[in-house]
Amino acid sequence: ACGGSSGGTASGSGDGDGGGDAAADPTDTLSVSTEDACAAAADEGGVVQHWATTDAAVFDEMIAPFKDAHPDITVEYTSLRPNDAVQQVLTLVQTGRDLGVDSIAMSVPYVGPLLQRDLIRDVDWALLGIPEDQVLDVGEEISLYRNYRMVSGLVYNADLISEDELPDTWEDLVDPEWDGKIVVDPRGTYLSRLAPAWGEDETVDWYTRLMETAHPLVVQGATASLQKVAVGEALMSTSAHDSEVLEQQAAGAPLEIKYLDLAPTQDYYSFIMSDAAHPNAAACFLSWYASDEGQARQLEFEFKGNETTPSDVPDTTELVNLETEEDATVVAEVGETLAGLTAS
Amino acid sequence: MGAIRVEHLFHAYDDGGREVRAVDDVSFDVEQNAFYTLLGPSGCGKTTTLRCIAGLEEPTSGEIELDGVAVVSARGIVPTNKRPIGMVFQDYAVWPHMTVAENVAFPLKVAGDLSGREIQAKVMDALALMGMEQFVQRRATQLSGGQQQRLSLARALVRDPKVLLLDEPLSNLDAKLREQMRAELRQLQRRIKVTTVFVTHDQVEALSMSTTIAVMNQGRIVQEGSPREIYLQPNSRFVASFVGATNFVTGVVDAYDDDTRSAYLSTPAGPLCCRTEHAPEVGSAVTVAIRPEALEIGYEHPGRENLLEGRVQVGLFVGDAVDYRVRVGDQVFRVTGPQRSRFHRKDAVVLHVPADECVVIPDDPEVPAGVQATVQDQGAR
Amino acid sequence: MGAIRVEHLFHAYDDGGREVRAVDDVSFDVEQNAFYTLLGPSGCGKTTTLRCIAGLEEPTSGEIELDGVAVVSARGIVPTNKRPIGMVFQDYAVWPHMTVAENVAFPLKVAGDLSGREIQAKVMDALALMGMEQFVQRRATQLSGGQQQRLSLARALVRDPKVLLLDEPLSNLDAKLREQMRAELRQLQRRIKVTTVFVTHDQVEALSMSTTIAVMNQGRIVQEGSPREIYLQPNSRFVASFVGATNFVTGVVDAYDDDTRSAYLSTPAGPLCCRTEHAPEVGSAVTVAIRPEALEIGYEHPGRENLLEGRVQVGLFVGDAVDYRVRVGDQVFRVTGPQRSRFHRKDAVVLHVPADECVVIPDDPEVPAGVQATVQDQGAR
Amino acid sequence: MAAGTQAPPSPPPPASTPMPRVRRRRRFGSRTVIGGLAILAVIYLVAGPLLMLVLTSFQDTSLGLVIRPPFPWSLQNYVDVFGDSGTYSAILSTLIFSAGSLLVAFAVSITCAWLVERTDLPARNAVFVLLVAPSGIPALILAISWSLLLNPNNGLINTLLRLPFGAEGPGPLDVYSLPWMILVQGMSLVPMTFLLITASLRGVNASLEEAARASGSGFSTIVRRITLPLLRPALIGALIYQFVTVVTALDVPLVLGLSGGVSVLSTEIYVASNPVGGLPNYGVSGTYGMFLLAVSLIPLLFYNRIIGRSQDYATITGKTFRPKTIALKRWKIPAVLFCWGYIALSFVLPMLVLLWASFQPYLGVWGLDALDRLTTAGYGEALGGAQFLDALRNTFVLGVAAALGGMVLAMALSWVIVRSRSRYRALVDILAFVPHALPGVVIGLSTLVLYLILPIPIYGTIWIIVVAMATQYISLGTRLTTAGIAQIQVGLEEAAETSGAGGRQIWQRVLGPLLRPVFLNGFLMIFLASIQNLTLPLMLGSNDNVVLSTLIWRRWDYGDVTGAAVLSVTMATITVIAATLLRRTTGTRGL
Ligand SMILES: Nc1ncnc2c1ncn2[C@@H]1O[C@H](COP(=O)(O)OP(=O)(O)OP(=O)(O)O)[C@@H](O)[C@H]1O
Ligand SMILES: Nc1ncnc2c1ncn2[C@@H]1O[C@H](COP(=O)(O)OP(=O)(O)OP(=O)(O)O)[C@@H](O)[C@H]1O
Ligand SMILES: [Mg+2]
Ligand SMILES: [Mg+2]
Repeated sequence: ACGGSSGGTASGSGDGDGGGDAAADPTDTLSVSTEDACAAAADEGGVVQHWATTDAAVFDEMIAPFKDAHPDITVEYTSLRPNDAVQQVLTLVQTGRDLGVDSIAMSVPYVGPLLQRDLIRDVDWALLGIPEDQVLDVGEEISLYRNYRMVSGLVYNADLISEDELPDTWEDLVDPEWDGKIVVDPRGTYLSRLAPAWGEDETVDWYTRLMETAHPLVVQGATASLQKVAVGEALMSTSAHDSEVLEQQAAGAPLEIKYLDLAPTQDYYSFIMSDAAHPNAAACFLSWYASDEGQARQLEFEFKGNETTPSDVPDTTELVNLETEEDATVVAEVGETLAGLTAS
Repeated sequence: MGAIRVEHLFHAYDDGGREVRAVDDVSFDVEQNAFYTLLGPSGCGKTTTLRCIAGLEEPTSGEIELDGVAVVSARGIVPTNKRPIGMVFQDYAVWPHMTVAENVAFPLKVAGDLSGREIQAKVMDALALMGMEQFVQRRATQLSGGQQQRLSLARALVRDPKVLLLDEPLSNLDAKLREQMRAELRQLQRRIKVTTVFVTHDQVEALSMSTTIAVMNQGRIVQEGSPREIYLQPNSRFVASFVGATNFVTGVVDAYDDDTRSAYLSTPAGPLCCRTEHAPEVGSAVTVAIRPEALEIGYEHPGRENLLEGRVQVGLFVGDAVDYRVRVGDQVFRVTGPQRSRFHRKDAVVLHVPADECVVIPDDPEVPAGVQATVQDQGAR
Repeated sequence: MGAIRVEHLFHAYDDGGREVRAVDDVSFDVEQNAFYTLLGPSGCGKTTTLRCIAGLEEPTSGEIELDGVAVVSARGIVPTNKRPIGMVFQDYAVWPHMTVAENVAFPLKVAGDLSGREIQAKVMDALALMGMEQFVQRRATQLSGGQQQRLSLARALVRDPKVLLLDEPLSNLDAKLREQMRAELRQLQRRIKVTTVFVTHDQVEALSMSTTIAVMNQGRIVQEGSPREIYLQPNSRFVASFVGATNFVTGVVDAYDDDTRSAYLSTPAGPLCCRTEHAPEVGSAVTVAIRPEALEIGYEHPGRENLLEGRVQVGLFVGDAVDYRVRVGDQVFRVTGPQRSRFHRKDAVVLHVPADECVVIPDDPEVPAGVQATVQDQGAR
Repeated sequence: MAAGTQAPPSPPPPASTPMPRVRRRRRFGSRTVIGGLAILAVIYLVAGPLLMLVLTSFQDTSLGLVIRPPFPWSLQNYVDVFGDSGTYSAILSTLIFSAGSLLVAFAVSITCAWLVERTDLPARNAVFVLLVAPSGIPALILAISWSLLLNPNNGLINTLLRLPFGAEGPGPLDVYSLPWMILVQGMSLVPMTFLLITASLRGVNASLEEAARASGSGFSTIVRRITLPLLRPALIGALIYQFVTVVTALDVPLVLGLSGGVSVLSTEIYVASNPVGGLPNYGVSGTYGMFLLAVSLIPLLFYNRIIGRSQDYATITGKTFRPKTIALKRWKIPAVLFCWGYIALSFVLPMLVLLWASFQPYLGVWGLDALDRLTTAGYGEALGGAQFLDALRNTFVLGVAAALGGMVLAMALSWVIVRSRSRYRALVDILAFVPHALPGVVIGLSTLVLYLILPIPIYGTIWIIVVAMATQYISLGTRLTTAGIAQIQVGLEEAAETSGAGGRQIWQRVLGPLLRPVFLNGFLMIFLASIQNLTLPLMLGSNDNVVLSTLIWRRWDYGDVTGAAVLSVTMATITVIAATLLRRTTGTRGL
């Protein structure tokens, strides 16, 4: 099965008409075991091209064990933001050029345009040793594999406030006591994820009250928001995940995270392109990435874990996952509304 | 065949929609090695004509030939840098970012056919000619006005052009230097045999240097001729008054004597006898031009003819002469008196003019009536 | 007390480390309402002196008083805009971004004490005076050179300054207009009673307009006096040669007659009799200056004294006269002949000069030997 | 009447012959050829992005941008942008914000430019360099420095101000407010504005100012009525350019404005075009670009009428051009205080914060115990790897190549714009301005598409970023060069022509040297702008063309504040060095 599939993809890559005919065959699933994939990788030139957001130097160090184990496979890594990655793939496809990428990691909402054009290849992830709970079915017969899962909570400066003084629920956050002490993101990226649990109206209503009562600082991006907390300009940030806190802690910053009643999660998934020139190499690489060793390295270098139910999240906290199309739509709509409320 | 041929040249500037006709049907030929002068009042289009010859303005219409090559014709226009010219600009146009030597070396450097040593030598020659050797290394912006103009002249001459175009190259020089440069420029022009078009508003320059003079007014050539022709036989009031100061007297012809070729006139200033080739009609009104230097001034005069009696209004000492204004009847005459003469204000004097010096001006069909009136105004001031 | 007092003025430019002494100990007083002229060759420091008076250059040392107020003194310097001056620049300096009317209105607007209507009226008056009415709305850059200069003059006059500073205001006008402006400027100056310092390199301008002339050379005033003094009694070769063309003859004094105040000399050109007040030492060598117009040219002459025999080299027609070069012995004389004279090349002629016209030049202690040499070189060219 | 010889042209003389007009073939001089090539080049560079802009704004981009048929045509973007009341409510605050920042920027820039170029201000070159230096600190970092210094809760300056009074609570200064936004944005506009103006100020002929002085006007009148009007081409060019800059500026409004409840058009658009997850809404950005383009067209046409009368501003003439240094005398000390005060505020303070951050393992609460944490580890880490050296080399190549290409093209284009008598020259100028109004993503995308289609193998290399950057900043270059050429009297070119010089030689020996200050300023501007630009390198990025700006962004995104600070310090250092080197070559007075 492996030989046939790799040949099929190779011939399909030159055509490039919107990723149309070659990849359209829904039965063309990459079903290959880790060993076979790694063995076939050499036939493909021993190269895998992978795109993700991680800093190139960090990534390089992180995958050192894989390189040791597979000296015949070179990982060509490119650091690209998901949106740039998607648009570059689309442009490459539309101009009929080689993709130059075999696998990409990004969060679900970005995947849509790629799915729409059949650019993602179905993979039998189980064969690559990936647990079922890390596989997400999207669209018909296409599944993605989860790279890591991050959990949102309330990040605070442990030098300035103790965990007990902090609110326990999101509702408690709406309090004049926290006037000017909370950080929110202008795009509504983080808080809109409460919507699958609360529903659209309630989320918007809550956010409106938060804005009026607590006059939060509006800061874009996790790093900047944590920075505000670290220097003490704000007490707590709503726009960060556990992994980012770990990052800061590694540098020595006195930041901690407290999970409230709801903890939205943010998942990153990896997939192999339909027109990938080196599907087997990619499969071999992703298989390593999902292995215990790969996951440990990821946690060490990127501070990102992949537990479906992270162990440090208390039982009182309910995880809010984003797994259905409806949920995604709700989150997007609420996000737009929240953003509008912030920027006016 | 002339070295420069200009035919039916027109040039109009656009002055915010309104058309300013700076050159209005100008045609002339310049002989090989001639020194051709465009003389005229400020704003008459001299510079514009010159710029058309240089190719800096594209004429509205007309044809120009330089050294046998049609540079402006129906077939096309030869760009300035391909024309064999050297030019001195009215506003110098020295390059502020170069030294004096670099300015002069420029035309040679762009030609590119001389070695550095040769260029150096030619530059020094050209500068020496202009008495500018001591400024070689000075920046062009550190020169006085006259020095800049001399620099500009050196730059135009350095590449031995076929046609030299000069736009008032002497106007900023001091009188002494100007006179000297006048002679030198003319000698130089003869020596290096370069056909020259010279623009000036200075009649002395024009008269003393030119082979041919074209007097321009309002974009047209109103008279063309040798210096003597222009000065002694002006064809119009305009030319007479522009080329040297002139007194105009209008009178009525009483009689004409064919033998002596003399016309007898009655004028407000008294009877006048004028020598003239073209017999004027008896009874017609004519204008007579009398140069200030043709009038002899004295308390009395032995002769009986052509005597004008008047009173001195003012005398201005101008060095080699005294410039008197003498009122005769209603008219004020300019009279050039001897250097040491000392007639005073209100002195009663007698002016005498030889009949030969009374120039009867023919009716000038080319100059419109308006202009003549204007000139008259000027004279009357 | 004069309206302008300049005392021990020095000004040096820095020419890349080397010091250029543009003004070198200049002192003078200008009477109220006088017309004071600085006359000198290009680069002699006229403009620099004027700029010091205007306050545009800070003198290296010296004192300046304007209208009774010390504007440059040990106590401080009054800035230009606080000095009661009007100035015309050699390079016009008309503002290219304004129209003609705006340029002239500027000084009035800045003063701010007139209404718009009054300004309008004054601007039109000033422009009319310069014959520039028809250009009111034109942009300053669309004017010809001469027109720009007239504009600049109008701008300087419009605010009725106490002191008018003119830097060659007529040099770009055509001869006709220049002559007219010369008279008008002088009349105007008398009428509005404005003390004027006038810079020029044109001797005719200087002689005809000034109450006092200061002849400058190499940053110094070498002679100061009335126009007649300057022209008729030059105190040095330099002045004689700069203020009008001059022939110099060096000779040895044979005798001096106290009664007739005549010196008898032997010169290379022949014996000469000169009238002079200061008896020269018998046996000493002296220089005699003879103006070209003092020499009478003819094939023969009835007199017996002061006759020079020579041959015509060249004759240049200059309109009101013919400018001859006549070789007498080793020396070439410039002679102004009558307009209609037609002596030809190689003609043998006799020159006569009245004893009164032979000016014996005193030794000039002020001008260093070097300068004299230079002037001599120039003359010899 | 005095000037009678110059009788008025009307009524025309009776004998007047009707003036024939002929059209002739002009033989092209090489200057025209150079101009023609420049026009072709700018069309080549700009046509793609322009097409892309139209394409983007009129299609549904929710599934990415479609660049080949069938196109998902849609007017939805226009409905979204112009149908949103938020757009209109933001316009007013945008206008106030822009006008305020421009006022600050121009007041400071003109004053300093004048002091540096025209007076005997001590240490002029240092002032020049340090005024330009803040542009070396990434805008994001700069805005964050300001919030660190001035935030009302625990901003360092606020804390210090509160100290003597023992006051509690927020304030007294609130950086999250419109006045401070204006001030900070204004300061961030200063370096480019200053560079846009200085070169022209150098070319003002002193005798024009002297004439005004002799006409009785004092200093301020001369500046107001003579100097500034003469600089009109440069000032208006800079104003139009910086207006678009400030309207599209995002960093300051985002970092300072939203917290203070001040929202401007750019934040509005940013939020609208960056939905929660998913692709950015390119369509909205494109539509916004169309709007900006339309808005800037009117002042551009006006500007071209001014340039059309370029001889009105020609102050570098071939006649007694005297560049002259004005002695400040008793104003020297106030001038020095002003310049250095401003430098302290705009550069030294934020730079100190940056340095502080670069020597801390993480940026924590201000305090003495932070001193114990001082470490140089950040430097070793951020500057150690091969990646840094690659990025440094790429940054250098990018800056120099984009600046060189951009400026050469800009000079040739400006020559056409200023000197040509063609009616279409306004079109050329607009074409050259277009890239500035385009959103970076549009230029990035179109460049990407173009070099994926054309057989020019620069995709994935640093050169594709160079091309995109040159496209983006051609407008910046032409603002400067157009004003610069307008200052040069055409007679200086004509004199070269009559000396036998062809187009190449005129450029090489006359225009080039006269434009040297302009060229160097422009070079510096494009160099600095390109090494700062983040959008294009991120979009066109690959493994092989990492530059410093992307490296900083990645460090920051990765949460490594120290690393980002270290790299920012590097960037600022490069800026200072580049500015110093270029200033050296123009520093001497005169042309
Ligand atoms: N760019 C221009 N736009 C409009 N009119 C112009 C322009 N240049 C010149 N003129 C006008 O054209 C006419 C002729 O100008 P030109 O420069 O040829 O005069 P000129 O004879 O050289 O005068 P001058 O002796 O004062 O230099 C003048 O009336 C002048 O005002
Ligand atoms: N900025 C300067 N730097 C150095 N030398 C200068 C500068 N300006 C003028 N000079 C020199 O100073 C001397 C006097 O110049 P100034 O302009 O006063 O002469 P001028 O008498 O007005 O001459 P002109 O009649 O040619 O205008 C000249 O030798 C000139 O070269
Ligand atoms: Mg002219
Ligand atoms: Mg001068």
